[in-house]
Amino acid sequence: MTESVFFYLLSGLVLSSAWSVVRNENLFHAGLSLILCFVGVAGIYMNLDAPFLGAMQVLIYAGAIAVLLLFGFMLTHDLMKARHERNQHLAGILIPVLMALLLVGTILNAQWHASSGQPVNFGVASLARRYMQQDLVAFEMVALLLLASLMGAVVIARKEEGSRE
Amino acid sequence: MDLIKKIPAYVERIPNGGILMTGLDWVLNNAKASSMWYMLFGLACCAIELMATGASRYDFDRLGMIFRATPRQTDLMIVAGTLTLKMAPRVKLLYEQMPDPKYVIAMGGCTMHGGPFYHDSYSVLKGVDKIIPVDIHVAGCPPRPEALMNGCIALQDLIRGEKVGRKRDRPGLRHIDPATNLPLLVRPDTGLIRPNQIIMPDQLRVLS
Amino acid sequence: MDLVTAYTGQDVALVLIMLLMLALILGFIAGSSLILIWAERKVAARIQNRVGPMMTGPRKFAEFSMWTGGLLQTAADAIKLLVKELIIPSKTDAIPFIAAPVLIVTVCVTAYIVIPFGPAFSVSDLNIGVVHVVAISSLTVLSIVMAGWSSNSKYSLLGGLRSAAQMLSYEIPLIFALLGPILLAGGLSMQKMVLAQREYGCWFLLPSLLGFLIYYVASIAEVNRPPFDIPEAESELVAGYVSEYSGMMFAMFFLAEFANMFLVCSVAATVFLGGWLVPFMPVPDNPTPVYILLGILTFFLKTSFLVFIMMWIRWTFPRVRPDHLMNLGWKYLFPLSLLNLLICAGIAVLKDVYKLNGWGISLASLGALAMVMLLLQVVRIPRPDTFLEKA
Amino acid sequence: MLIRTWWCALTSPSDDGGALRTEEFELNMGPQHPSTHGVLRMVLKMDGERVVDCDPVVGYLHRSIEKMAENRTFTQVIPVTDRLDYCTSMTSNYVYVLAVEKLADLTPPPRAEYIRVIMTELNRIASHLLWYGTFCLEIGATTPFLYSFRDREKVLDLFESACGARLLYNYIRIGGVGQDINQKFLDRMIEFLDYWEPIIPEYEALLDENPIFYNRTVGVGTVPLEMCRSYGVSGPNVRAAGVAEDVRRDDPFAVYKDLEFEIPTEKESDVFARYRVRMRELRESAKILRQCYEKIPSGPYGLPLNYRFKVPEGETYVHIESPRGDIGCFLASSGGDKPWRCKFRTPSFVHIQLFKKLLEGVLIPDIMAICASFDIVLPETDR
Amino acid sequence: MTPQEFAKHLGANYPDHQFEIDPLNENCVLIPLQLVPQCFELLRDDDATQMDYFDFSTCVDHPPDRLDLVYSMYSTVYKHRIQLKVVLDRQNPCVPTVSHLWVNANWNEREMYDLFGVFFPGHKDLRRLMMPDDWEGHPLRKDYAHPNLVVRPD
Repeated sequence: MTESVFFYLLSGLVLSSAWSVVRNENLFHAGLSLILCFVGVAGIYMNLDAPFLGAMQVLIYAGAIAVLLLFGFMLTHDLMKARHERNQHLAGILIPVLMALLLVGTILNAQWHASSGQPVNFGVASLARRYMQQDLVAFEMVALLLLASLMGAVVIARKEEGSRE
Repeated sequence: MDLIKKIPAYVERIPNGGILMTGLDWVLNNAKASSMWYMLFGLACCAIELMATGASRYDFDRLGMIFRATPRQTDLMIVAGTLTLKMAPRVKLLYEQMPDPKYVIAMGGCTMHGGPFYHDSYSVLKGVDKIIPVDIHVAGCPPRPEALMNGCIALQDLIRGEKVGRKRDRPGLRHIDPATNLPLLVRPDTGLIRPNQIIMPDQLRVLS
Repeated sequence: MDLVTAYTGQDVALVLIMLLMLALILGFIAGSSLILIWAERKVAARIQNRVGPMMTGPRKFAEFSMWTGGLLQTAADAIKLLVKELIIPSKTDAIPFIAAPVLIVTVCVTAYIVIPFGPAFSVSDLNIGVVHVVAISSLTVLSIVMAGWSSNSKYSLLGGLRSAAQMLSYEIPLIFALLGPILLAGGLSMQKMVLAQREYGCWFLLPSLLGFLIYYVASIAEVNRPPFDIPEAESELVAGYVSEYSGMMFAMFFLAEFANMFLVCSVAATVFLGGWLVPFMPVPDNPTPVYILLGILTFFLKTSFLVFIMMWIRWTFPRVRPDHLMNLGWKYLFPLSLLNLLICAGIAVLKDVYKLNGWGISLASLGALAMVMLLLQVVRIPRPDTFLEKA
Repeated sequence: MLIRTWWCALTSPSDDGGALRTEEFELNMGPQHPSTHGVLRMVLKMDGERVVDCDPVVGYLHRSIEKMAENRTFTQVIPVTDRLDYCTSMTSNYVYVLAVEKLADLTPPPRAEYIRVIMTELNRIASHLLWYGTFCLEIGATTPFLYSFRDREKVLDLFESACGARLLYNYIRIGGVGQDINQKFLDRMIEFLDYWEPIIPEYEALLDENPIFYNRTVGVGTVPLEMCRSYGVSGPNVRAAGVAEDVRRDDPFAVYKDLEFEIPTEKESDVFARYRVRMRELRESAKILRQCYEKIPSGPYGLPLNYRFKVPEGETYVHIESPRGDIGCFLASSGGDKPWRCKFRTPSFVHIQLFKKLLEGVLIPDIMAICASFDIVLPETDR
Repeated sequence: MTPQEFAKHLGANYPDHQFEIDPLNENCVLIPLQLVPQCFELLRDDDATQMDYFDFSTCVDHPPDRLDLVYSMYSTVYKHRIQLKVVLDRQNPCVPTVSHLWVNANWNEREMYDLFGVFFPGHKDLRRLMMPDDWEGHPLRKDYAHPNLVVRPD
């Protein structure tokens, strides 16, 4: 019973912080509520007793990506002070409605087969074995992609460094 | 905050409330007294003596006093050295940035009445207590480290004598001068100089 | 546990137990920080041949020896900070300003869950032990950035940005340094780590000595302690991101800094020095109370030894400049931690496939490391006087 | 409409070719600053971590010493010159007294000359120790500060036994010195030197072998020689640029003619070179003190002068070597018993002007290292 | 070079002006006001003198009408030092600046402007150095009076 209580609690947290990310005036607060949202999602993972995934979520999303996002907010020029005008009301309403229809449609007509009862032993070892054996190719592709993005970042930083000296 | 100020009065009426209050006083005062974090406000020669007091032979740390850089975390300001009129607004600003139970030790002759610079000096403020209320004056030019330690111990006794919730009476009383609605800032005993005789840089007037 | 479930349902008991455990950890942290802060001031005084706090605390200890004066000094500091006025400057943006100290203490408390104080004596032995500690402690960066940005002063903003950059860039060597022992232990949970060190025969310090050194240096940077304390560099940034905090909020930052230091040292002790393994005693299977006590004692001895070294380092080294710090972090620690991973992988393979004895392999790896160090001596870093003649 | 907003968001032309445009902001390293060399305020224009422009503001400790000197008799001015540079009040006393003696052409007895040299050299040791402590505090090492102050306390005990005061002595008087020093003082001085000279390598051991220290100081704040010349830099800072310039050698006053000591110089003139020059100067001062111990003659320690003696009309400029550089006193007298005009040429006043050009393009931690390496003291600058 | 040689050297370069030794200070040469920038430039650049080290420049105030301005220079090459004195009128003293020759003359002149009221045309940023910016009057003049200045009874 506590799992469902925690679940509703956490999903409430995630939804409210997501809402505040969108609607918040102050960009810094928006960044913080984004982090709160990530931590909420990590809580849901832990609640579904996948602790490794939850820890990874906290480490990667809340710990690194969101903080770099905050860096971006703080360092760029008067991003905080500028009042962003919000005149795309039409788009603002149209797209969420479409998304909602799509989601509800897929949820309704998907066949939910009940889980087979015995707990799936999804541990870190099986995850690692899967990486190294079945889908090794995908793993290497992701590594290449990350390398490319890293090099891109260095080039941009280097160019900016060069221009000032 | 003012609700807290009323509590001591109510507690006294409970049968042995007095004992409870004195116990609370003892604990709080001893804590405040034995861990005063001072903000070094080193202006001139007394700053060197203050550093010497903080060094190995006479050690401030034995009284539990650590040196904090920002005014926010300090509760004792040691004004060490000659205060000039150009520097006065900054001292006042820093004094106001300190959180509330704050004390001031004015170290050296210059902070009491201008010291050796009382005569023939146009730029020295004759006495720090003209702009901030001072609790302990340490005489000497510069005062010896033992004198400064003695001043700190005297301040600790002053703190131990306080009562929770009572308004603290401070030397260098401040009346409001009706003519210029400037705090009179004159010590009644010396009464040497009235404020309109001293031409303060006008930032000071804005601040005070 | 069963007593509680008798009265209430299964789940409510779980919540109650959790709250009890939380209170226990908070009490432990407060107690250990009190002693740690007092010990730091005494050790610093001893290094600088002056006398640390002497006036507070029981007087008869003070006469006994200089080392035991002023025991209640930190208690006095704490009570005084409680009574101080809390200043929230007007232009600061209040929510993150208040959330920052709260977050940093909660992060510290949650990270203590997995620390194995004794044989079966940890709050809850999650099977993702080490990763849990690292993941949670990556949130401290967030609280420092919040503190820096919201106190709306140039100094604290600079301090906040610098410390965020420092902690982010030192998390990576920290994690990689821990990978070595995880690989040897074959599991993430901390208790399993300690037990693995028992079967392995010797502490994980020997096979991954490089990992231990990198972990130790990276953890000093992670906890913002000198010589890497650029964020609150006294002489430059006027106490960095903490400069706007007063009273109890500052006390939380102060407490969190020491609790983090103890946390990081306890993880180092567990992973590298064999947490509660009493050095020369065979470990009985079902832990007798005597052995549990002995285990807890050795754990505390090892951690406090590491904490003492951190204090010692604090008062001897000058501060590192930010770009040298980043340089050290990325160009030296990170590649070395990869090398350490390689060494541990080699040892693990040797041990599993060829069933060699743990001691032999680790001594061999240490010999190899010594060889490398000798090679490095040839290319010596320029000493000052040689530098001058050359220039 | 949707596409347009999406497209312009992507391709918004930033003005300088896509480089990340950072906004300069002004940092006010205010007069109240934990670094301990007094009330110097530096208005810095920063671009991120680098300094773009620095404007030092002084005057927060202007105590109008020159105005006071005009309203006091010649002997009453001496305690005022004490407060001119409180780290080395002996040297500021000495330069004023030399100017008065040159105007009134009095020659102090030889014993007084030797006592004056002993006192100034002891004061130089105390000032360099103070500098070493605060310099290490700036770099971030807190322990050397405590070690140097522990030994400085011993020097201050010597001063206390000779002239009764720890910091501001009022000891060197016109025509001689305040009180005589007996053999017990000289023995205690030698005892201090024997204890202290083996400790100097200990100071250096703390920092020299330390890679963090010389990463932070080697090659930082280099002052080329012609910049030294045009700014009028003097003392250890110019000796660190490779020039053996010392007033005690170039135009020797008092008994420096018959004492032999050499002038330490370095080549790079960066923060590390200035640190090395001062460390070697400590050893030179100890050597001078030992020579004075043997050569000090006996005899009177001062000329009997009445309290309000008159100085004939005239102007003169005299300068001696203070631990910070070349301190000078321009004295004009109108024949009365009070100086007509007394101007002090102080080294810190000159060295602070260097910061405007030296601190461009420098990181924040280096600002403190460079300022501390010049050993500037604010009362000298503001007088 | 002794002050007399300096006076002869300057007299040779500027024949229509006479330079003599100041009676008060034997190491000082009196120079006329209109020669100030060229004369200093000559002393600095001429390889016979090479005065590359600027000591200080200050004023000596003689109340009724005279305000003397004393410069002091030193040559690190020949190791000789000379003082130069310019006599100004006290009401509105004005001397061309030498801060473009030696950089540390900049603050000396700012201090003289602040404390004596001497105006230096050609000086880049002439503002008060010692006193707060809104201070009236020039304190180091003999006839200066100020409420904060309590004169010491003799």
